[in-house]
Amino acid sequence: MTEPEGFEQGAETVAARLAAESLIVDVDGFEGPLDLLLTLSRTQKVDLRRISILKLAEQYLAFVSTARKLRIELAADYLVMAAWLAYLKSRLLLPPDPADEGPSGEELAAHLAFQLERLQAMREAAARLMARDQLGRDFFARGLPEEMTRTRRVRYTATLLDLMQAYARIRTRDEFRPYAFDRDSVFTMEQALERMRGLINFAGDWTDLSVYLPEEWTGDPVRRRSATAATFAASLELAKQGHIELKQSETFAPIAIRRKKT
Amino acid sequence: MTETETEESGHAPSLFQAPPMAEQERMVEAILFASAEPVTVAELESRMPHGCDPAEALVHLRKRYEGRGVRLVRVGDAWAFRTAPDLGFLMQKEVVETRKLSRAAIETLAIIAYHQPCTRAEIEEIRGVAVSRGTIDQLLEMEWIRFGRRRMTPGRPVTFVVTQTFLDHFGLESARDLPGLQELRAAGLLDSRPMPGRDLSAEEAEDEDQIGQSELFED
Amino acid sequence: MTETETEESGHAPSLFQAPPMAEQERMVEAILFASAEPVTVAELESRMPHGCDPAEALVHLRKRYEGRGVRLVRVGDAWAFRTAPDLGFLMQKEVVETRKLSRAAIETLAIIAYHQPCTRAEIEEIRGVAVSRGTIDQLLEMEWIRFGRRRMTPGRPVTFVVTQTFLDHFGLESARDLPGLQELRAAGLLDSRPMPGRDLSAEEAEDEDQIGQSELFED
Repeated sequence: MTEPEGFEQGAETVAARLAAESLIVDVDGFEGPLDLLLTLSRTQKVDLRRISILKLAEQYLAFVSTARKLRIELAADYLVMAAWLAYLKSRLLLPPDPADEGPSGEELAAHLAFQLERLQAMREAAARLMARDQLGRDFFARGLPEEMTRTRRVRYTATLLDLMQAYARIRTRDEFRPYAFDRDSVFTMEQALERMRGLINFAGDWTDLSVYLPEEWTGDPVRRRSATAATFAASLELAKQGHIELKQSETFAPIAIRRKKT
Repeated sequence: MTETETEESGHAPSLFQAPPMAEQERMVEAILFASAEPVTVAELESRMPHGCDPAEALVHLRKRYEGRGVRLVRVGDAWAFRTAPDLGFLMQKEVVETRKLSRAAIETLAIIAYHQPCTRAEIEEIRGVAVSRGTIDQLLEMEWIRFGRRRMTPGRPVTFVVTQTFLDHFGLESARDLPGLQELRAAGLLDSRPMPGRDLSAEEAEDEDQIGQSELFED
Repeated sequence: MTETETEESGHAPSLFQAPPMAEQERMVEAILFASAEPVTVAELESRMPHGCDPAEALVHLRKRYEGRGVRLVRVGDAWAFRTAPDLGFLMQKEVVETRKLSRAAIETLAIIAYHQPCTRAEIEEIRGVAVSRGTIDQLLEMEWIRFGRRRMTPGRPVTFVVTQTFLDHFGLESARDLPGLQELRAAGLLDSRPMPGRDLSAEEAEDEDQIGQSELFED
């Protein structure tokens, strides 16, 4: 960081400008407005406890205005701090208003000084912490730790209920036979749908649904039932998709379909 | 310049005095402690300041650890700290883990309990699948089953019976106290619905021939 | 018989005499040598024979290793052997490359250590800038910080505290031994001092809402 000494408005010497710009360009290096304030405060070269907050506020405001002149975008929190410092500056300069209830300018300034001192203190504490001897760098743990042999003893258990259920399962397993379709006699909706998609183009006028049953499925009643159900379900699906129209004159009457005219 | 170099590489005392032996001992101690593997004397020497004598430091160090909880031991041509052999028991931790018996094991156990004495072939017949050697071994090891008398049939197969340990574990006085199928059903342990008109006792005989869809039931 | 039982359950010496202190010292030495991680007194006790007093053995042991190449150090409520820091130069081979921490992470860590238990809002108040999720995550992942209790203020924000791993890494017996802690406290720099005219606790609640606990606890 170059010394931002003489960094004041109007002081347009080359050195000052360079200093200002280097500070600005480094704005990414600052961890927020408080960090920037802390950096600026160093130019006062006094103990943080005797720092002039008023002067610091002016330095900060000058920094912000220079940044603006250079068309450098500052993050919102830097601008919020600028606004707050401008307010603080006015409170510090104007005689206190006895009617005002809020904290005095001095109180606010004292708090800012405290914040800066605290941040500085934490910085130093962090540095002292990191300067300590560290494990794996300055001192070391046992490099060859001896394996704790964890003798894992597995104890198996079962309850009487487990035992009886197991036995019951074996002796009655046929009753537990999962219900499975006899695939030979099942005509699926997918099959029906596929079949009908090919046929509906020829269904210009009302045609009985039963006509669409595949021939080899019309003999055996079980197979016929399955094929009818699947074909009906498929026709509902096609109607829903807007490909066909369905009609039934009365309950249990034959169902007829035709291609929907487009 | 050339002279100094010759001197340093030779055995003559170097410019830098070697640390006192007590310090060398500390160094060896720290290196051996932190190293992930046993360290040779040559390596100790290369890591310690010039002029050190790790071999001698090792002698002192070894003596220092005599009778302690850890000892300095030689591993091949390298050195390492090791737990004193008499304290090895401290390096063990017994973890008891409770696990549910596998389905195969519990079924096998159930069959033995209900049908004892029972041969392996009989177990397999009832379960409908082969019984692995491991399953039987496990139950034997748990002392829940033991060998019974040999069956007086061709091949004289061994039989299995349940043990007192088994009865104790399940809180039974004898294996005859195990509830029968009817009772299991009455107790709601069987949620199967018997087929209408089918006699439970006749079930067994019928089952096999009639349905014959054994492939559905393989475990 | 009854007498013996009374004795056992009381504080009177048990049937099994605890080993002599020299022997207990050896045991503690062996256990701690064998472990790379600090071992708590409670764990030592659980691994040693009944009636042992590892705390006392540790006192003797620590004295024994004073000035040696390895030292017995306390880490929170646990103990470990660590090489003497002055011999670190010998251990170049063992150096573990740690991930370089960002300035933000180092400061956040220090703030948590010195102010713990410490909320995220407090860290932000001190640094004057938002704490990124990644920073906290990194410290959590390194196991240098962990979640502490929730603060009993509106919004019940979570707090962060440093861990035993942190203490071990920086060779601290406890968080009270942080460098300069007393001075900082005496100077009032560890006080929570709200901005005049502003209520910090209200702000915290607000803040917590904004961040949303979901962000902290997502995983």
